[in-house]
Amino acid sequence: MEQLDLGHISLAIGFLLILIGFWGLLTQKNIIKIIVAFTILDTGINILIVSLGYIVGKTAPIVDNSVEQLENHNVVNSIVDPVPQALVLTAIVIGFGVTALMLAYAMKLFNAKKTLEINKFNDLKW
Amino acid sequence: MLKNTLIALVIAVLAYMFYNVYNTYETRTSLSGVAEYYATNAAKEVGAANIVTSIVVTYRGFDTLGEVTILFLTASIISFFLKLKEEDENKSIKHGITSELLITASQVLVPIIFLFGIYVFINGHLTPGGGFQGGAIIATGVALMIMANPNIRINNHVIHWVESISGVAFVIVGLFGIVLAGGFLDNRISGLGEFGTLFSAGAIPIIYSFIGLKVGAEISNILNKYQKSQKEL
Amino acid sequence: MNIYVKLAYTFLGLMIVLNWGMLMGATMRKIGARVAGRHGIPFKQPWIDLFKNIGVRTTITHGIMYYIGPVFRLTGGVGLFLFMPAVFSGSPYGIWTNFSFEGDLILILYFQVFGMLGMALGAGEGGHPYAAMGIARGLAQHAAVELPLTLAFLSIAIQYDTFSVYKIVEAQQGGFQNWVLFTNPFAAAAVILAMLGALGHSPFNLVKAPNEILIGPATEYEGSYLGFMQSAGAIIHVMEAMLFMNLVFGGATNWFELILKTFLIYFWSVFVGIVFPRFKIEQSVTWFFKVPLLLGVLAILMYSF
Amino acid sequence: MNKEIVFIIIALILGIVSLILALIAIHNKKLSVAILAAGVVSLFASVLYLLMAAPDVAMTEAAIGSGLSTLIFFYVLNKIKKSNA
Amino acid sequence: MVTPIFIVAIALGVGFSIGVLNKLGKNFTGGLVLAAITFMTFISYQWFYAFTFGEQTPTYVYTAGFKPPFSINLLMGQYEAIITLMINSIGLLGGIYMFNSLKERGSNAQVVYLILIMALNVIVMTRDVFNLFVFLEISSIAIAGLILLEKGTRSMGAGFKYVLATSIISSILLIGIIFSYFITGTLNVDDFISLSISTYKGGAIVVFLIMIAVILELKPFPANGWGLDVYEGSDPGFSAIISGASATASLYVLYKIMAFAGVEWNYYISLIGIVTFVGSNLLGIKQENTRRMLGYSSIGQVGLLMVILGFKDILGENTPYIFFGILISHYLAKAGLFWLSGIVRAKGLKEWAVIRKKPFFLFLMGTFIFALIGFPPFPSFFAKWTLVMDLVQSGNIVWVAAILFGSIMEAVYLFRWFGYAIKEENKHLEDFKIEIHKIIPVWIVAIALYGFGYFVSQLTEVSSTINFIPFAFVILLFAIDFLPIFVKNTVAILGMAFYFYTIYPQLDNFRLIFEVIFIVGGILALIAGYAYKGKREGFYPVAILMYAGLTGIIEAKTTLEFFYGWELMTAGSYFLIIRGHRSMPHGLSYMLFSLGGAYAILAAFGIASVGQDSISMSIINNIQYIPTWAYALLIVGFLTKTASVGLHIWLPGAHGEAESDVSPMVSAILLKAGVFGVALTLIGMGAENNQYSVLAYTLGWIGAITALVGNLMAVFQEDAKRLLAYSSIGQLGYIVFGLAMMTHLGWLGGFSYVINHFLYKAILFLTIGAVVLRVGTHNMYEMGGLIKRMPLAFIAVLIGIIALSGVPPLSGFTGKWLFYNAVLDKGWYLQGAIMFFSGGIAFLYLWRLIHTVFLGQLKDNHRTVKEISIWFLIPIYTLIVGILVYSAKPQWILQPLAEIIAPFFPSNQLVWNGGTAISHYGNWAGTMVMAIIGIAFLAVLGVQLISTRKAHKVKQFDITYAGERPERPETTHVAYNVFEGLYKAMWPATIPLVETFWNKITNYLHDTAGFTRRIYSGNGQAYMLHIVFFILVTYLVIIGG
Repeated sequence: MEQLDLGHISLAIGFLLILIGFWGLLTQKNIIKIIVAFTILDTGINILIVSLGYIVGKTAPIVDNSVEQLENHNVVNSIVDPVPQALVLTAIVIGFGVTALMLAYAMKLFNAKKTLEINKFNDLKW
Repeated sequence: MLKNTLIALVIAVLAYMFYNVYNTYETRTSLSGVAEYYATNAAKEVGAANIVTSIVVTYRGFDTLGEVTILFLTASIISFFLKLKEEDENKSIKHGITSELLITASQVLVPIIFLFGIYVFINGHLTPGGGFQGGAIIATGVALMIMANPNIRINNHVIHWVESISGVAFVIVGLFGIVLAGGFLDNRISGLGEFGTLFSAGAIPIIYSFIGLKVGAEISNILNKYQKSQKEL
Repeated sequence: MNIYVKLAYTFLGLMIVLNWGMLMGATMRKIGARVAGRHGIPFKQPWIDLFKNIGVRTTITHGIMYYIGPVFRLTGGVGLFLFMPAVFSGSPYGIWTNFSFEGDLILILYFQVFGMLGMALGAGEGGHPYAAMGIARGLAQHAAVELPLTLAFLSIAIQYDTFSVYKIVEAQQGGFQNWVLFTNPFAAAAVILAMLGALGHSPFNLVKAPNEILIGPATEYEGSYLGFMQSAGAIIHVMEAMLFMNLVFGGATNWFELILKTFLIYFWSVFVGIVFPRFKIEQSVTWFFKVPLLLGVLAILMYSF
Repeated sequence: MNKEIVFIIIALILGIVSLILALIAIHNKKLSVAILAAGVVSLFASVLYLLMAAPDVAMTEAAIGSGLSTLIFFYVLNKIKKSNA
Repeated sequence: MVTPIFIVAIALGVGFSIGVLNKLGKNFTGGLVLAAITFMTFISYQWFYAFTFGEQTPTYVYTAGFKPPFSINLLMGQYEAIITLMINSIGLLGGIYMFNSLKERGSNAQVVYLILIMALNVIVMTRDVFNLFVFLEISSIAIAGLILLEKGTRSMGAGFKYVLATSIISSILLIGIIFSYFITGTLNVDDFISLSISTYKGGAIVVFLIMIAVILELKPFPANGWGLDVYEGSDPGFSAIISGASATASLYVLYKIMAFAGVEWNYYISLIGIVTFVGSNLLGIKQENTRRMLGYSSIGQVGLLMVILGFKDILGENTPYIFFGILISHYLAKAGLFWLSGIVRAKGLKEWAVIRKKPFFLFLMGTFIFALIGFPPFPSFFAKWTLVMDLVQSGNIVWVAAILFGSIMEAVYLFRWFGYAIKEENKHLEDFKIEIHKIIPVWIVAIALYGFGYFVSQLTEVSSTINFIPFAFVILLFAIDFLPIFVKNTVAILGMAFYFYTIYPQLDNFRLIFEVIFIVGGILALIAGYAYKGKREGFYPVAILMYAGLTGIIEAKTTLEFFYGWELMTAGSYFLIIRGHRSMPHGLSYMLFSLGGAYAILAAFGIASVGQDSISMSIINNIQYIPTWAYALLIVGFLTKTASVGLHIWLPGAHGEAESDVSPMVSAILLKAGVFGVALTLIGMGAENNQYSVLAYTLGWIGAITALVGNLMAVFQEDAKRLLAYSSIGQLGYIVFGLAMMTHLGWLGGFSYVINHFLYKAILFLTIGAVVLRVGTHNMYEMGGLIKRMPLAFIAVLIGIIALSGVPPLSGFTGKWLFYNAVLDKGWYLQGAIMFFSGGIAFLYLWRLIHTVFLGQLKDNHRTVKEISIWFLIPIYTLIVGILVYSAKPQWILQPLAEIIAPFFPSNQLVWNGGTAISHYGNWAGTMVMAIIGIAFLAVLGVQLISTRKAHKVKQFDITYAGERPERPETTHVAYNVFEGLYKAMWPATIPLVETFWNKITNYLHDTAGFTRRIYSGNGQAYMLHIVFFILVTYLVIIGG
């Protein structure tokens, strides 16, 4: 039971979501489904990032207005790691950008061939 | 089916690899490395109560600039990718009118949502949330507007102006950092102010506001483009 | 020796060879005819032909190459004689060694071609299609014959460690047991077989093909050109035989020996020719690439290890 | 009950449900269900972030990951359906 | 100094403001974008300048005013300066090139382009891994957007595949980055280095994730189908940016990551690199689509650069020199080619024939292709040379072999393409229009390539010794190419003569012989050029290029100079050969064999330099490391040029189809370069007392068989020039055989053949070439009787064939006589017999040549042809004088030759007694023999003149067989298939075993490529699977199960 803490659990969830995402990316023929799989993959990674910053029993990295906390360096001992949180913010936005772009592609590809089957778009090969 | 078996095998090996990665994880009990430094000094140096914000806007402000750029890029690409021909825009198909309720609700809600969004990014250095969250909230408001009335013509100019000016301002504030403080995107171009108040943490509220506006505008722009593409045949 | 005396002896030797060549040619034709149950030509026939040809009044020319073709041919024959030691007398500068001290076996081998080349080109300008055909066949057969011959000659040269024909003859003196025929039997055998081709009698006489297409490359020539060709042919026949004699059969120490040996060598080819019918060119090429070539290679291998 | 243990239980439930939802998202034939399921996975993730003391992230994920992304998905789906019709 | 942060600030400032400024019009925004990139270029340029010419030290730029690792910092060091300068300048040129296509897509596209360039800059400079991730994403998204500049489904499909692939890659990268933070508590690259991250628990796997993602960005084979589609599908202007700027930035990221990845990664990076290089070049040979082919080439080049990075510890301080040498060439050349492909708008390779009549386009294309392959004077040449040297010296010969193999594969498809452009039929193709803003960038990169070539050569001590004067002369001739032929020919001849005058005192006798053949022979061949009319565009630069190379190998004091000259010569002769009609396939095979040979030589030079401090040419005299292999490689390399059996199949076509005055250049002159090399090698092997007798023995057999095969094949040719070409093969076999004997007599024979072959083969090729010019056919059976119309030509050929066949008294006999003495001396009897037999066969084709061309019946359509041009007769008769002098006084030439050879081969020399040469085996009095034969000939002629004094000339058909006037070629003078009988007997010997062998190899390679490339199924999902597969396989190999 040593590993049954929040960090490990969410890390495992993250990895499993990533695997499901990969599975979806590699097996689904429908482009929209592939994009869905990608968002799941992305969510998995984000969970991964956050859980790596998690420390059991610590609070969010926001300093109380109380000055003593500042003075006594208690902050160090009372908050979770803020860095992964900062990173994951960026990652989420990037993921959104990529998803939006993929969806734009999906729409245009559908317009071009009236299908969403990814293996129909193999004009370029070999 | 053979192919799926193969893929299952691949995923299994991938899982094995990730398992090895997973095994490097050990439960953390304390902060280390740069996090420790941030926890100790961020509040003092940057003056923001929300350490995440101080990292996002100042310490790793350059990343944030990149992030804004990504949204900007996506919006730009989508806008030339999904571009409608001029004539289409004029004789676009009318969507059916959505229910009265939604329209009324949106009329009430949208200003509140906008205000909330602005609140979120202005207080980014104090409370959870900030430019991105605020921007996203504003965009949600825009989305609601569009949903309520699909025929609404979001004024492109406004979006573009907001987007451009906030973006340029972001860069310029960043450049001020070089001149007035320690480097590009340094927030200490003005006094840090009193810790924990709205007007504190140097330029963070300003920068985060610009970020919020820009993100809001960019996402709205993306949504708008998608919305317009609905009219396309 | 005074150069003029040398020239005189050389000229005399050349005349002997010319006449012996004509006589030998007539003899062989006679023998061939008798075997076939015909009466054959009189022995004087070659001389009659020669004088008649030279005496012909009208001569024509197709052009410069046609004109000097016979000259090349005859020069080739004469040159061969000049570079060949005829009668061994114990000194490379002897009376009948001609100018053989200026060159060696390699010179003779390559100079053989000189006459052929002239004849080929001369006949070629004549424009007769069969001339070209004959030359093509002749060259093809020549190339095939050369291979075993060269191997054998090389073997002999290795054996005596020299290319000098004179020295080879010198080394074979002192009894027939010293002849290459016995000291280097493989080389000798290769030569004996391959020289059938070199002498160009049946079965290897498609080049001349007397009955079917007149007389091969010489078709276009008449008059004194033909006379020249004829003389050259006579000389060259003797010279070929003489080459084999020098290299394989111990050379000659006097003219009688020379005449006897060249006759026998020549007769060998006529003898074979009487027995066998004519080969097609591909047949003769293939034939030379079989037994004679094998013998030649054996002759070389003997000295290679 | 300890706060940690509550968190763990919630996280486990969230995790299992979101894994199931993720599989649904991948394997369901209906695109709209798939998109919604993915959106819910994202929403659950933001709850998870809250548990892990990351309110900033939770907000962002909720707004962008589950909100706006899903919205765009539906725009596209809608468009595709219209063209098909 | 402007801080590099302004690169970002300017780009984003301009970018963000365009949303407002786009009201001012797309031209304005486009101009603004270009101005921004110009400013960015200026920033990196001033840093570059400060680093290169000043004392600038690497400078960190801190953002946010905090020290790293707490904030993100950028580093501007020397490499960063160079690479950002490269990125920005190509970005600027690309921006100009794509001005219209960007404009068409609107201000948004312009902004995306600007931001892409900016992002690439940051990728290079940043020292923070997460920041790296963000900007890599920016560049990926921007690329995914700009792929759409090209309209149509294809580009959309490619873009989508690209997005999918990069999103997988960046996921892996992100996982790696976040775990790296977790285990070290920092994100800064410098901290990773100082903490040596790979020693942490789980460090190896974390590094693996980051590393593999960066490697995947470089499109390693075979997980690179998406990259290929992008190259094919996007706007060519943009492909240039991906291939150049983007790949360069990624490579630099790899370099950065390698700093903390641990040395064990170096090996794997090299391994992946070499697999990519060889794999993609192999697949490239199957490509028919230009852009896709260029994509394969780009990926291959990046693979090569990965190999170099992997070897950076072994290459040591040479690494930057090698890396940037190859990078710059690839970078500029590939950009140039992609841009050209955008201008020409030809998809299939064959459609490139549309530029056939456009010399400037051909010049540009040639420049780029030669730069890619690594020909001098381009930077890649020096880099590749150094690379091979260093790799061999560190014992990595297998790597060298793989690199060279990949290079040859690359040459296969690039030169095939070039051949199509030069030679393919282009009547049905539509012309294209040239936009000025598109062609200018192409010219700039081309000129930059030459400039960098010179610059790079001046960087190291050894390469700065290279003599650029001949090359400058080439450039001069190119510059005056618009002038009439007369002027150019005169300039060329005078230039060569002057050069010879200045150079000859510096040469020893051994080299002087070859220099005379090369330069004086070259001048003689050039004189024939006066016979041509018009401008003969492009002829003179390439001819002089070949001569520049030839004199280069003669003058070479170092192996680098030698190889430099060798490659110039190859390039020049390739162009000369490919000028001929129908010579495209032969030009290609010539180029490939030459390159193969050149690479063998290169590898051998590398081996030779092991354990020796210098690279002076003398090192091949004392090879210490695996000397037998080194000499074997050298010999094989040189034998490709002498067209020895097995390596000869390029020659007949190349020489046979070349122009009339080019054939003697490439036959009589060029082949001697190979002989020169073989001679140098054999001297190096230690002359008489050599320990490599196996090599020499093998070489002897090769020479003998070559002589036989060459001569035999010549017999069965119907084409006069091919006949001569095969004859050249045979004659070169004689020379090789002579040299291989490694005795005084053998070498004397070989060298006398060198001179002889030069004389008579020049005569024959010039004459036959001139005849061909008059009668307009190569086929001998279509000629005949030409002695009537061209007696002077006939005499020339007659003398030529007598000399060639070795019939006394002309000079050919000298060589034969020496050979047989040498054979006896050496004891190589069987080989000697084969040589003799080949000589006998030579008569066959020589007779055929002279008979079927000049004798027999004159054809009706030739009744009015004129004697060959005076400009051909002048050099021909000059050479004939040479032959006659040589024949009459062989000692004049043989004695000096013997003096040259004596130091190497002192024993068993010839003794000269006046004009008589005396060997141990026999003697030969050249002068006397000539006199005797001459007198006999004159005497007989005198008799004939008397007896036939009344001879009258008759008409052509006044022959014995006049009744049948033959009409068909088979009957007229029996010229067609003359040696039918011989063929029936000897056909097994004419089976083209060698050709079949090479064809099989070619087919095998093609089949492999054709089969392998099917993995690129075009399905984006399959590409993702490849990527995952690649990751896993690499994982299992490197980290283990």
